[in-house]
Amino acid sequence: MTTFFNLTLAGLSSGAVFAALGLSLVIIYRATRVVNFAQPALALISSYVAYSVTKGTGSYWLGFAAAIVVGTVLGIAVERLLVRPLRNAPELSPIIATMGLLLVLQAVAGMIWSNEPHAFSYAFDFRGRFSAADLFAVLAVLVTATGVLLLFKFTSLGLRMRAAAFNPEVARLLGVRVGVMLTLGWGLAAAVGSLAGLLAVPPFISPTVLDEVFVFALTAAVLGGLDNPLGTIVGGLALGIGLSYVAGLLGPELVPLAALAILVSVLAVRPAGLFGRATARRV
Amino acid sequence: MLNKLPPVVVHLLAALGCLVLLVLLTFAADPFTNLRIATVGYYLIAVAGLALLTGFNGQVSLGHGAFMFIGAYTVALLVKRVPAFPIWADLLLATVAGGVAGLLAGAAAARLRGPYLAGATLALAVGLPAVTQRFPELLAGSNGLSFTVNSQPAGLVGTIPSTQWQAWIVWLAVLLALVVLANLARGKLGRTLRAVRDDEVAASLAGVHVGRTKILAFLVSSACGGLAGGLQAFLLGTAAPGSFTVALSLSLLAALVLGGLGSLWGALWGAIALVYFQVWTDDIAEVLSLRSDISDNLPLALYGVVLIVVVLAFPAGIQGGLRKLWVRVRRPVPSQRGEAS
Amino acid sequence: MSITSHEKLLHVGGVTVRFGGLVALSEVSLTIRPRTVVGVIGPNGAGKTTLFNVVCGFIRPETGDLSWKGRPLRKHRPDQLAGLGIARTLQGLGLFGGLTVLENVMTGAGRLARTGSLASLLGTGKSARDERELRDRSMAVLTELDVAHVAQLHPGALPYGVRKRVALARALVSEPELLLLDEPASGLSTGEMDELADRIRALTEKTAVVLVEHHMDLVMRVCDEVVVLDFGEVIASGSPDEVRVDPAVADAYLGTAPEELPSA
Amino acid sequence: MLEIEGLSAHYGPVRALSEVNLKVEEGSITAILGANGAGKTTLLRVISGLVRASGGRVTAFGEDITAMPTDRIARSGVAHVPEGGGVIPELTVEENLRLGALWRPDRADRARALDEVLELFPPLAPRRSKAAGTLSGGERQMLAIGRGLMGRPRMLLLDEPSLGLAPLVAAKIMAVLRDLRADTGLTVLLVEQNARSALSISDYGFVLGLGEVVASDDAATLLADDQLRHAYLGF
Amino acid sequence: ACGGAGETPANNGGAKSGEPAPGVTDTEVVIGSHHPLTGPAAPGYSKISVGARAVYDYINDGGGVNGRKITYKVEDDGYNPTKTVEVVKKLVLEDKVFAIVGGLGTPTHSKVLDYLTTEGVPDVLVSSGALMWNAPEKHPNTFGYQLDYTREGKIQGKFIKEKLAGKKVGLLVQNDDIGTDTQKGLDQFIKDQIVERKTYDPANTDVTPQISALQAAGAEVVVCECIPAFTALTILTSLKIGYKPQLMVSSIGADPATLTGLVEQFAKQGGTQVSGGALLTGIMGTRYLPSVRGASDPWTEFFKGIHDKYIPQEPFTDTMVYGMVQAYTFSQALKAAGKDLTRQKLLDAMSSGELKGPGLTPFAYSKDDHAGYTGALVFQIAADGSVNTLEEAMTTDTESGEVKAVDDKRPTPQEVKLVG
Ligand SMILES: Nc1ncnc2c1ncn2[C@@H]1O[C@H](COP(=O)(O)OP(=O)(O)OP(=O)(O)O)[C@@H](O)[C@H]1O
Ligand SMILES: Nc1ncnc2c1ncn2[C@@H]1O[C@H](COP(=O)(O)OP(=O)(O)OP(=O)(O)O)[C@@H](O)[C@H]1O
Ligand SMILES: [Mg+2]
Ligand SMILES: [Mg+2]
Repeated sequence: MTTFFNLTLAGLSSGAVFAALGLSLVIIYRATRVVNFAQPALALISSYVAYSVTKGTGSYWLGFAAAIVVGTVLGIAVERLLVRPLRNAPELSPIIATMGLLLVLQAVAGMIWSNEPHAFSYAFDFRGRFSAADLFAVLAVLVTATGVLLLFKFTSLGLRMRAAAFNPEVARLLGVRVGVMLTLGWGLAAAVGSLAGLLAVPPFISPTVLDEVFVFALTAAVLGGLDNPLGTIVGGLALGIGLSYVAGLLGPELVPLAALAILVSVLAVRPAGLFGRATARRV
Repeated sequence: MLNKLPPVVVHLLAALGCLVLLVLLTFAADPFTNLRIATVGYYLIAVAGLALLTGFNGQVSLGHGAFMFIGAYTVALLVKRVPAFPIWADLLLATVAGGVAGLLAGAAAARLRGPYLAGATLALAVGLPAVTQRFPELLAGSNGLSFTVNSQPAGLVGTIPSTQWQAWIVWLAVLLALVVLANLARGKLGRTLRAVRDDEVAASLAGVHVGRTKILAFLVSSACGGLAGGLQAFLLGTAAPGSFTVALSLSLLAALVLGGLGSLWGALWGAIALVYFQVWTDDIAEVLSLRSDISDNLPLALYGVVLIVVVLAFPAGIQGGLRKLWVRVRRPVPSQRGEAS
Repeated sequence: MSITSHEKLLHVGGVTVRFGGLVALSEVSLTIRPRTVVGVIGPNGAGKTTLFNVVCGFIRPETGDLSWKGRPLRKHRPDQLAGLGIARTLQGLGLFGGLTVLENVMTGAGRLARTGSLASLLGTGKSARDERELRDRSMAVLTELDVAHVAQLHPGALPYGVRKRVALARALVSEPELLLLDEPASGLSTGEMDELADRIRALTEKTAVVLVEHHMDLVMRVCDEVVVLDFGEVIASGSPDEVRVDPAVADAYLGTAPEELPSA
Repeated sequence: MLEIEGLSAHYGPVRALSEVNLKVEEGSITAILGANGAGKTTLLRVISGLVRASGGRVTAFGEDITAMPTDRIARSGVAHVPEGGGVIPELTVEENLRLGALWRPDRADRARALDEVLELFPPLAPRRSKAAGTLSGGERQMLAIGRGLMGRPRMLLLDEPSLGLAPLVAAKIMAVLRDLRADTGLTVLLVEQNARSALSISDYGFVLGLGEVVASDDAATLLADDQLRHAYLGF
Repeated sequence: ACGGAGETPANNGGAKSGEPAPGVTDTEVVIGSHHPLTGPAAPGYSKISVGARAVYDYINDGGGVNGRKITYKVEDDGYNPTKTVEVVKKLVLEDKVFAIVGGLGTPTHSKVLDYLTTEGVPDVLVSSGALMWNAPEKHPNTFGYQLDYTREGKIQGKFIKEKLAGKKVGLLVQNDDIGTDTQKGLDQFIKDQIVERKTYDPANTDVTPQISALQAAGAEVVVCECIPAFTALTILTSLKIGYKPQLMVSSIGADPATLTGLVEQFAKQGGTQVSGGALLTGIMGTRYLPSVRGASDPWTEFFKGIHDKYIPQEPFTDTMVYGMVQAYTFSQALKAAGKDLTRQKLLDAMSSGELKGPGLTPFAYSKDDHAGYTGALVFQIAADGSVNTLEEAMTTDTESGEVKAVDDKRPTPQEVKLVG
């Protein structure tokens, strides 16, 4: 029983991280219909910045702020320089371009900070089954997700962002500054992604630390329905807890297989994820 | 005149021509270049299979490495456990195993679209190699299997280097598979695949069983993946989970896009690019002799830059660029094919 | 096996369809006899396209049944219709953008192909002959519809009217016994509409047609019988002339402003 | 109001418009007619900036808008209801409508406009919170036109608005346009296949043929010109 | 047409004496290796070749070995066996290396074993503790380097049985041959003391479930056969869940310098106000090489000198020393092979049994034994970050042989000087 309880708590905190990174994927997907493979690399760079700033100043929160700022700027730059020129290209082009960017940024991180791991601190005390750091992660993710949900669902800015993503041409005809919306979307997503990075990276940072988290984050986003921030949160937490059970009760080597099994069985019943709905009628 | 022959004959003749050229090429090349020629071969068939699935049928797979995984382990197990089987039988079974896996994956994926399919296939690429951990006795866990395939006829041992022989075998298998793919691409099935990609509703009204077509695309494409994995195992004598990472699956897709979607030629350019970009970036990094943190990471960075630049500069891939060039050269002579048929 | 032996080609009996709380079709019955043209008209959202979707198997009705040539159609799938001899055009265009016009039409002729997928994979001589035959037949239909000159082009850049004809060609090439046309005249010029009317009439030598249309002059000109839907219910049916003077129809659909009344 | 001088447009090597000159008076309804592929849609797309002119000039409200970005043109009061409606199927009906007026600062008036449009097209009201993708073809067209009206535009560009609409609704739209012109001084540029019904509410008409203006005159004169009708309008 | 085809005869041609060996000229000898320099496996390993290169630079600056400068080519295989095969074939066929030295990793290097055997390429000082490198019959050219996991398990098992008698032992091992081989050794001594066995997957950095299970089983000693990152994760996870077992870490993951770098930042949050490696205090481990934190050792001094001269910007860690010892050992073998260098002579020098150097225990090398280091000492990390020896170096075999004290004398750097 306590094992079960402990596994649930452990799953909750890792699930929060999946959810956060998944959320940033969802925001970009909503904003530009692109699955951003460079997202873990953006989060990585901003986490490294946090590492350096914290090391230099001794303040975790200065590093935290620097990471969010740098992440946002990076996200905006990527949209402007890489994604925008590809807006008329075939649908796979942005995927490949962001993959290329992932490689470049990981390599750059290795060049600057070396491929060897460094210690990276938690925001709060990490001791305890459900520590202050865990609580912070879960709360930060919930608050961010609620904010994003409100933004998309109830504000006109959110509506404009969605319209720009679904059909840029029509959005333009309706007076929406599509370029600004897309940039905003990427900036926001990168900020959330940086937050996710800061939560996911501890205790050690190295260029590939976010790879695994990214796969699970994408799984969580797909699980919840890529169009739905709420779904991603639920998907992330469910995945985190599910995988924690598998790792604890069956063996850690089964985790990737279990993620596959969970995803396939959910998609078999709901092809657009738990919370996704097939909006358009087909005929 | 050539038009009157059944496509299979045309394609077989073309394949034969290619094989002859290749054999000549292998004599001109040193043993290591022959290894690279063979490597291009198995990547080609993997990318060509993906071209069918993603380019023709519009199903994006981020997990094609999983089918190579299956093919490689099939060959590895057969070589180790049933050494009596000739290598062509092993390769055939690897193809079949890949196809069967594709059938299952396709059936599960038939209702998925766009990023949902991408996510599910990515999970496949991550999840499937983990089975080696579950059956360590059979599949040797994370160490994987290593073995040697002695397929070279006794008469040839010593006369030609083994890599040259291997290049022949690989390309023979690849060209045979390409003949099938070319038949398919040119014929009714290719048309059906593209129709389903463009509009599922209209396709079903035209009598196309959409689900079955998508599964078929998966099947053929992953059979190619299985063959590619089998050839890799044959060539390198290894089957280990560490070879079939997400990075492999993604680089297959990258090769496809770089080469150009929607044509088998694109797969060839993509496969060549996949092999040689890495060689070039490694060489450049080596020449520069920098601090280890920088030189270790430089090939990766350069490879990423190449991906970005090519996608930005040639949105339709290398084949698209070549075609544009071709059209420009041919402009003065208008095509007559429309009227002829 | 002559079609005339079946008095009823298609029968729709008491079909009801609901989307959530919305009743899209309620107890709709309809019979299509061979070589007749039946018009289905009604206000926007009356359920006309939904009716087609039920016939095609895209939507399973809550209640009601369907039969084709006296045999019940149960749990049929859209792709089986072509095999039965039913073809349909879509309210949009539904052309395959990545295929040439000729390939678009050839796709529609799938049911006439005799060789299977395996033969196509192996690229046998038989499948090549089959392809040639398909190509010839498709070209013939394109020629008949005056669009043979664009056979090698992709439909994306073609004028709307031409694309409409390509869509029609794709439906006709399989030589269906029943053709379901969903707003074939929308976007056509008056001249093209006349041409369409003649073509539909000519079709009735072999084929029955169900026509969903908002252009009343076309409906009145070509239909043998007209069924009027409103809020998912059949509110009138009969010959064009009967329907035209039906006050319920005028109220719900045609309106009474004299300048807008179509002149036949 | 709207002045077009020597306007040309190309799609790659295909010339869709050549040297088009056209003038639209403020508060008038102008019909643009012509056969399939004549360039009507292209003309509207050039005006709203979706297609860049390869020559010539477009002036609206006394301002040169030839090179202005589409969204700015829209915010200056030009509403374009594109061919086929262009509703966003993933958004709800209400969201689609709200999008039409988002650039206007007056929040209260935006709400008022929403009510007016829902009143104008009764079938939309009960479907407010449904995804636009579930609408029938005609309902989508209503939604598109309604969305165009949401912004209370000064100029309305309508590309085949009656496509897929029941006769009663089509007639009603024509009547609404007439009323709006009378009440608010709205300027309308109306592209229609159905030349007769378009001309019946228009003040002026231009006939395009193969990308050029082949005729232009008062609507009534065009209607009466039998030769022109046969050659270009097909009735 | 390049006439290279004839140069790679199918069987051990390179090892025939008399012919000039590939990669060897009067002034140069080219050697190659494969390491994960990038990718998920790079952390922990990417600095080994940096250390090795510094040693070769030092030797080359001193005139090389027997007048030949050593050219050291390291290929990045990303720990991907397919790439390993490709890069090793490239090294052999294109770069024509004389030998492969210190190829890294069990899953990777095992895939080129047959190939190198067939081609007759010396394959020495393999960087892995697996048992398969010691197969002189099948792979006459291959020599191990590292202490193998079974021997290490035996030494740890014996130590626990004697010094931590009666305590409940939990096991955390990597889920590959590291785990199975270690168990073989441990079980000879403490099978009945072990109350729980858990594995971790290097791809999954969350070890909370495993550590929790060890805690639940009441293990007082945790034997951690983990790579450095996972040793550190074990320490931090135990701290997180309030679990304080005695850790016994194997040599692959017990580098105190690396561990300190990884965990010291968490000491503050750990509640201990002591600086440095407070979290490491009391941890026990085994090692067979001189330690950068150990009591002053002439070899450590020596390597520190090379480090400070050639790679001062890199941290000086046990991992780096690992590569330096490897390079130095190879250079010693090269020297012993003589001026008239052939592949066979190198192999003869390796199996002569004369190779003695920086390591704390002897190599097993002989005509019919190609295993590397044969034993280790047990140490404990003190509060100030230094390490104390708890038990002097012991040596043993992979079977059921005795674990006994090392009686060989270690030569000093001066005694086996290669330069100057
Ligand atoms: N998938 C669906 N989900 C929800 N409502 C639907 C769906 N399909 C159709 N409807 C609703 O059912 C009603 C009937 O739609 P249908 O498309 O059959 O109308 P129609 O008669 O073809 O109209 P039109 O003439 O405008 O094309 C409409 O009100 C539409 O909103
Ligand atoms: N995206 C495009 N690419 C290439 N050619 C195009 C494109 N769009 C339109 N054209 C061509 O430009 C010409 C004018 O087209 P346009 O759509 O403006 O005509 P239209 O008068 O609106 O016709 P319709 O009545 O069919 O809507 C046509 O010849 C058409 O084929
Ligand atoms: Mg309809
Ligand atoms: Mg138009």
